[in-house]
Amino acid sequence: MSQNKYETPLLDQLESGPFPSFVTEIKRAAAKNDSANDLLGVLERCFKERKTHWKHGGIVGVRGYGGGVIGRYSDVPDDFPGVAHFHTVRVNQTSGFFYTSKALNEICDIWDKYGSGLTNFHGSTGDMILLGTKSDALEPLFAELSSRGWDLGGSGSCARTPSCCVGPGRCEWAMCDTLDINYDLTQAFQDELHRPMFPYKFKIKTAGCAADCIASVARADLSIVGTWKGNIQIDQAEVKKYADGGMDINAEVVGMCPTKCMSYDGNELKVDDPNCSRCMHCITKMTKALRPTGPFGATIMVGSKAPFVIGALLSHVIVPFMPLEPPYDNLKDLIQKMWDWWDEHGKNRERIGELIVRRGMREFLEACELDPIPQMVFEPRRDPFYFWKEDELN
Amino acid sequence: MSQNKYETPLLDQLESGPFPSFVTEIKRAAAKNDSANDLLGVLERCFKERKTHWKHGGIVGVRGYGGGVIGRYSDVPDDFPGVAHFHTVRVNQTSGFFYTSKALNEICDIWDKYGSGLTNFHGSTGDMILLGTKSDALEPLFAELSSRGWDLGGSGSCARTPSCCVGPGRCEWAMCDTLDINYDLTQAFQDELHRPMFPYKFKIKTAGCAADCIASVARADLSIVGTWKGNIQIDQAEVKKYADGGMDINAEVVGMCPTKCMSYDGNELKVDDPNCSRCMHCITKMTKALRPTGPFGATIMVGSKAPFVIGALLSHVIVPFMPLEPPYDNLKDLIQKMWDWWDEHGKNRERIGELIVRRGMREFLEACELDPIPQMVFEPRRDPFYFWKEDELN
Amino acid sequence: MAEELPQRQTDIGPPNYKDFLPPVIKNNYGKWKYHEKLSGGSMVHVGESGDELYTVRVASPRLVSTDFIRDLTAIADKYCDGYLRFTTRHNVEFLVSDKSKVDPLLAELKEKKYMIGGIGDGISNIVHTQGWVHCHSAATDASGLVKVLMDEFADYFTGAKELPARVRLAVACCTNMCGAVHCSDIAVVGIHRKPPRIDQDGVKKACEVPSTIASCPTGAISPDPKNKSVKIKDEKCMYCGNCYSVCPALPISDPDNDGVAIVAGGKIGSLRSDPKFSKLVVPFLPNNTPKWPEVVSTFRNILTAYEAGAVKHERLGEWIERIGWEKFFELTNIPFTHQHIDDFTIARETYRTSAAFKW
Amino acid sequence: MAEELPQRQTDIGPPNYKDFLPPVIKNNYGKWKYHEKLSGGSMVHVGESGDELYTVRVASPRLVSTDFIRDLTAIADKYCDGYLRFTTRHNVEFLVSDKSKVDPLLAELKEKKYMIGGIGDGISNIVHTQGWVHCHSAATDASGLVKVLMDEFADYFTGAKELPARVRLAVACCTNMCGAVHCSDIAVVGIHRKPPRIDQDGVKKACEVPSTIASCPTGAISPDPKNKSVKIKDEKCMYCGNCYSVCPALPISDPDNDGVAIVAGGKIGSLRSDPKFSKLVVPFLPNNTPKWPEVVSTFRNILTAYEAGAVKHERLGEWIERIGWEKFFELTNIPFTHQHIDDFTIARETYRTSAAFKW
Ligand code: SRM
Ligand code: SRM
Ligand code: SRM
Ligand code: SRM
Ligand code: SF4
Ligand code: SF4
Ligand code: SF4
Ligand code: SF4
Ligand code: SF4
Ligand code: SF4
Ligand code: SF4
Ligand code: SF4
Repeated sequence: MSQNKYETPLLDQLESGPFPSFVTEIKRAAAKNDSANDLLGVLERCFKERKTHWKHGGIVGVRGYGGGVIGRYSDVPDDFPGVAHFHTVRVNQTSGFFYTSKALNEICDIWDKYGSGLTNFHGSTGDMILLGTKSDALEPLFAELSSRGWDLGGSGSCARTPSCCVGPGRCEWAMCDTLDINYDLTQAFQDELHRPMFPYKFKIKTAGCAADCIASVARADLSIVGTWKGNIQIDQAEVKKYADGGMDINAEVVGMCPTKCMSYDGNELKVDDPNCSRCMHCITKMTKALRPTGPFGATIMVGSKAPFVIGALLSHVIVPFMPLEPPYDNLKDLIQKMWDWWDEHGKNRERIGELIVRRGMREFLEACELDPIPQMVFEPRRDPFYFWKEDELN
Repeated sequence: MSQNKYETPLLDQLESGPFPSFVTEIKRAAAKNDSANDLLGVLERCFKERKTHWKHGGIVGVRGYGGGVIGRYSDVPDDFPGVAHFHTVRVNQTSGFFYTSKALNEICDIWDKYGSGLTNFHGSTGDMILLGTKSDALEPLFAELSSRGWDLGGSGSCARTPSCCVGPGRCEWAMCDTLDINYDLTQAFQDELHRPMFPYKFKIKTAGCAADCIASVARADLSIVGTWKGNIQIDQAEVKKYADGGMDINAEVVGMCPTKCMSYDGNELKVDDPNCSRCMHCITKMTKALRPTGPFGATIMVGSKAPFVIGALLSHVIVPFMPLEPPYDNLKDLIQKMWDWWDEHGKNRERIGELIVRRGMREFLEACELDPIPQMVFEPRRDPFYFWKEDELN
Repeated sequence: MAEELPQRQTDIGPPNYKDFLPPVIKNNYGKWKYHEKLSGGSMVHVGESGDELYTVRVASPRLVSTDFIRDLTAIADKYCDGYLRFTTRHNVEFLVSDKSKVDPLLAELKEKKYMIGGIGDGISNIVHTQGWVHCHSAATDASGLVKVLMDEFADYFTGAKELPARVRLAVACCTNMCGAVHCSDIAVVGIHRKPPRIDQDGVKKACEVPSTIASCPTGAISPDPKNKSVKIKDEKCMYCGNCYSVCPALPISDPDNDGVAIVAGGKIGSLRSDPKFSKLVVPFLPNNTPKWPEVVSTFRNILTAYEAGAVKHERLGEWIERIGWEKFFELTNIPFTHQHIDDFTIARETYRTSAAFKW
Repeated sequence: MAEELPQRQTDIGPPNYKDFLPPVIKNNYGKWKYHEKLSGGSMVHVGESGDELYTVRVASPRLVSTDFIRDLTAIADKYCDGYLRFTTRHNVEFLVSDKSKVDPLLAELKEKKYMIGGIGDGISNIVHTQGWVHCHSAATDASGLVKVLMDEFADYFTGAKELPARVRLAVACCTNMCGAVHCSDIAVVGIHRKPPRIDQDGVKKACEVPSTIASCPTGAISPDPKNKSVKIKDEKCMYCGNCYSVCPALPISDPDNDGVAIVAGGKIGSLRSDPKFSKLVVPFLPNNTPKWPEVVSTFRNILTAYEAGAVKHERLGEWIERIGWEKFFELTNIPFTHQHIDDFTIARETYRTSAAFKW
């Protein structure tokens, strides 16, 4: 067991203050692990020189899988041999990030044995990230993890571990079963998750409502967002309580309704449902008084991603309302159709959203056998530069 | 003098109804003129066959000018010899389209002599359009017109006749002298108007205020739009009269203010001037009560055009406020700078707005010696993909 | 034409507008205080001096004979000391300085069947283009469309009926859009729907191959050296007709497939909301000459929905944005098709990147 | 590692979440009625059954040791029957079924100096990335930035101070943006500002030229056959570092020119207004390690202006759009430069095509 062997005057400055310190965490791991110790050393150097000391290397992984491990190498291995190899292992989190102490402790034990003892709970895609191990530890680590019920996440050109908001587990607004959809899809797409077969990565995120607590609209190639088709049920007695409690209903709710479909005369709150866009604002502000009513389902959106290469994209609507009941075959069929199209036409490192921008919605919708409807767009096109197909002409 | 020599059963159906009939007008001309008569014949055929019978031909014009005449030829000259050639002549209108009977009658006389007797008052760029003459009539027609003080407009790759709204001639909201600016620029740019020297066309339109009655923001490479820097002066007595007259001031004015910077308590109307965006709504709705105050000048915008090739563009702000007094040297300097840049970098048939989109605002602004300010954009860029120049780096 | 000609002059520009302003305008130039609408076709502007200028507006088909102009000048001489002007939408304005002449002028105009109106919240004249009267590019006629539309909506011009706000119409006979179609409340634009046909012989004889290739904005044209002609990649052609302008042996007109598209929701002024582009509403209607009944009824349909739904001062595009395009298609019963979804340069900005929408 | 290993399994996926749900959740699954915030770090969800689930939330630096996890599980065992979860922003949530255990839990957490909070209108944990801890692309560190920002804004986390609405922060260490920078209220992103340097020898030895060329999104790299290396067109390079990922002989890091950009005004949910991208606010700030004082003060500056100007429930981006970006720059005194004006794929949509703006 090693002691901290580096002077870290810069990092040490990040140990005080109310927010828990990652430096302290690295030190805790370093007290037991050489790699963690060298991480401290190299990180201090990064802070001093104001540059990274990592480099990309060959692809590493576990047998039979094409993803799940990010290979990483130090560019100063002689100075910090403990991090000469320092790969991360992505492990599928549970739906909604629910754990028991027992399960977590088990993972900690395994990781202390095979890795640096450092982790990310969680990575920003959603995986548990086991941060820093060597190539030859990968197979035994995987054997231990998988034998206890854990599997690896994705990396490279494969599907990534789907993730979701807490949904029906602890939220009154969940309009689809985020936890179950997420689990079901993760299980259904094991092959796509583990063996690169796509032009690029593919992320799926499920939110129970338009508040989108999992950021699906911004960060998922496929965003599933719970919604409803019925009216907003109003409990006027509860409305009164909000008013009595000091809420300025006209300013905070009615006045902020984007469609101006609400009214409140100091007495009765009314919603003109056909003009409600289901944005969720009023419901979240008056949760005891307002309630969406069924049918429940989800809006299916595609294409969001980070800015490379053509600028960031948000997901956009392709199915305004899809009922979602196990085994979710309607959803899986749709996913399969879009994957087939993407596989056929996508260039290397081209996300599905970029492909849609490049080849147009028409081709995408036809491949998915979806009919165009106005809910797919904010507004129709501006110019008349569309193409006609032979069978549409005289 | 010819009689109408064609049967025109389709066109005849367009002679009844309250709106004055262009068919009747062609017939009036046809009664005196063979070309007009043949126009009637060919137009009936177009209506029958549902297709045009014109074609492009060589470039025609008057000596020393490169623009001002649109050459046009029939594709069925044998059937309609009177329109075998049928060129149009574009003549500079006056600022604000003001005329005297005397001047118009003179033009009519000349045109009856040399052309079809048909005209457009006016073309959609603004010129008087003398519609339909033969190549050999062009020189004498031009001699007659120019000797009486009229000159040709532009066509091809040259500046086009600038045009403007009625402005101070008959509008209480004119914040720059549209008529004078328009006249002055037209005179100043005679050479550019008559001799193609640009990559493509260049249009200038001047509106006295943001109501933009000349459609400058949509249809001019350079849009000059009057504005003010002072406050909105409020005459509360007149406000009261509007209220007494039945105007719902909160609904019609205050509630429609885009910046929500107005308030009205049934008594006093208030404007929070620093938050007013000078959109003109309130002023136009309560013209007797509200008045912009100086300094007066104009917002300079560039780049609008029709959809070819990259989609339609609207003009965008490049100088939020420019004082405009004769001889308008500040404005002319700016125009010269943008022309120089466009000349240097523009591809054939590339409008200045398209060039800005292609090469970026930075280069354009630097060429025009303008500093960036937030009024130039609705919002800053989304991504950090900007280029740095050597002298901005360490 | 052998008679003696006056000495030609060049680069003189137009006459000075000052020579054409009536005295009341010269005296109150830039010093107008307010205006009042008096009827659908008349208004008064009052100067700070108290002077009054009456304006009477009548419609013009824009494509007019010299006799039409002479009729106007005769009237102007009688009531306006010879002063008149045209508007930016091609209407005619009689500028009356003497209040007592307004009613007699109106009476004479009425008697002579001029269409008086165009002022205030309604439908003014239609900005338009050459069409089959003069342009080789035209996929439809402009004057004909204007005539049937203005007849249909005459009441909104004369002031017999009002609308929540101005509704600006436009017609362009091809996608060059010489009319202000791209920013109009409702507009028609002529479109072709098939690539040009290649007349091999004609190309060989009449066309310069390199400039024909260069004319194509999408790069759909390539050389066909064997035939000394050109080839066109149909799937790249956006039917613009540019190549036909340069090479008459590439005719693009096709009566059964040419027609018009209808766009709506544009505006130009910056009042209340920013200037807006028009958006596609109906991708194709046929050229059913001479009266384009499908076009007229589509305009009517849109206008009826707008009139019923908009609040006062709300432009058509503002109303649509308030209710949402999905409601617009529902209210007008216009089918939404693949053509409505943008696939051009800013397509991604039009996709609905929000989980909020109406049913 | 020579000891006997258990039998590996593949494609089993994660454990079933149902095995990790506390009984109160199982019993009220999908049948929650409402929730109430109890303090900056605690809330209760009430089921239609009347059952209550208490949640107590604490901050985590996300980069944690196994010991940190063990500390959490020990607490969970004590108060929550071993049930806990993490949030989508990496906070820790103790799921308490027994109301009487809430206060003792809070007391113990306080005593152990956990940072309790993150619930309601304030600043929750910062979504972030690897930085110098693990990534070869990093132009800045992520954990360090998170630490100094969260220390600075601790009061908004704990609930000692509230904001008009949630303010979501993010940090990404390069323009790949593995953090949710592109749609955050305020965010930092690491940027390089110089093209990669070419280590000719290194390229020859260590890199595959074709895949290096292919890695460049802007096509700035071309072969240099003479040197068996590559050439880079500097004016085409957008400093993304993709080529360095593929070829370590093209280092792009440059301490004096690497740094961060600050963006603001993004949001993700569809409430009130559509999801929004963040927009560039400050194009460059240096990596002044270990505390990035310029970054912290810029965040503070933006937050102060927002707090003073926004109305209740108005997100930062909604506030900016209401007052206008010109006012935002005025209120924050942040200089507006060429870098702020878009010149990328949708530049034209950002230009102000309206004559209406504020001074
Ligand atoms: C005469 C004319 C200017 C000219 O130089 O010829 C003119 C004249 C006036 N306009 Fe205009 N506008 C004229 C074309 C326009 C245009 C251009 C166009 O239509 O192509 C626009 C921009 C339209 C757009 O935004 O799409 C235009 C947008 C306005 C507006 C803003 C309307 C709005 O609320 O969006 C006002 C203000 C108002 O209506 O209260 C206005 C108001 C006025 C006033 C009341 C200004 C005044 O105090 O004198 C003038 C009489 C209005 C009337 O006709 O009811 N004028 N006006 C043009 C008449 C054209 C016609 O024959 O109908
Ligand atoms: C006469 C006129 C239409 C009318 O009936 O009023 C007209 C007629 C033609 N326009 Fe136009 N344009 C006319 C105003 C416009 C406008 C409106 C404006 O100026 O406010 C536009 C849209 C604004 C703009 O400039 O973008 C316009 C956009 C075009 C374009 C597309 C330009 C572009 O950059 O996208 C073309 C195509 C071209 O330049 O080759 C074009 C080309 C043409 C040509 C010259 C077609 C050709 O290649 O021969 C048309 C000749 C028609 C003929 O047979 O006489 N015309 N053209 C207008 C000029 C009259 C005048 O001088 O007053
Ligand atoms: C626990 C968590 C879900 C999870 O599965 O982990 C969650 C839980 C709740 N969110 Fe959320 N949100 C969570 C991340 C998000 C995110 C994603 C993110 O931040 O990256 C968003 C989208 C943010 C955005 O739009 O940029 C999000 C947007 C909302 C909103 C909409 C806020 C708005 O007005 O724009 C609400 C409604 C509200 O605040 O009234 C909401 C409301 C709620 C409620 C009140 C729902 C409920 O009834 O239980 C939950 C407790 C809120 C609280 O923390 O105050 N939650 N929430 C996430 C907590 C993260 C954290 O540790 O802070
Ligand atoms: C670990 C993680 C950041 C973290 O600290 O949490 C991460 C780390 C990396 N990301 Fe990421 N990305 C991570 C979530 C994201 C997200 C957020 C999300 O998924 O919600 C994004 C933005 C959303 C998106 O997918 O567009 C993201 C967008 C990227 C990109 C840009 C992709 C694009 O299409 O634009 C790259 C570049 C690439 O793929 O080559 C990238 C590449 C990388 C690589 C693999 C860099 C590389 O080329 O080796 C990073 C490895 C870092 C390391 O040293 O371990 N990472 N990456 C996240 C994955 C953890 C997990 O599995 O839970
Ligand atoms: S996205 Fe909706 S359902 Fe899911 S946790 Fe957030 S508020 Fe609840
Ligand atoms: S959900 Fe949104 S749009 Fe519907 S009533 Fe509530 S605030 Fe208005
Ligand atoms: S643009 Fe303004 S100044 Fe010019 S006529 Fe219209 S309202 Fe008057
Ligand atoms: S000009 Fe426009 S922004 Fe200014 S107060 Fe009037 S309505 Fe409001
Ligand atoms: S719109 Fe097209 S067809 Fe009509 S005049 Fe202009 S160029 Fe010719
Ligand atoms: S019609 Fe236009 S797009 Fe088609 S080939 Fe001709 S020039 Fe090209
Ligand atoms: S944002 Fe860039 S530097 Fe940071 S983890 Fe992702 S790829 Fe690596
Ligand atoms: S840094 Fe990016 S843009 Fe620059 S050369 Fe490398 S891959 Fe190309």
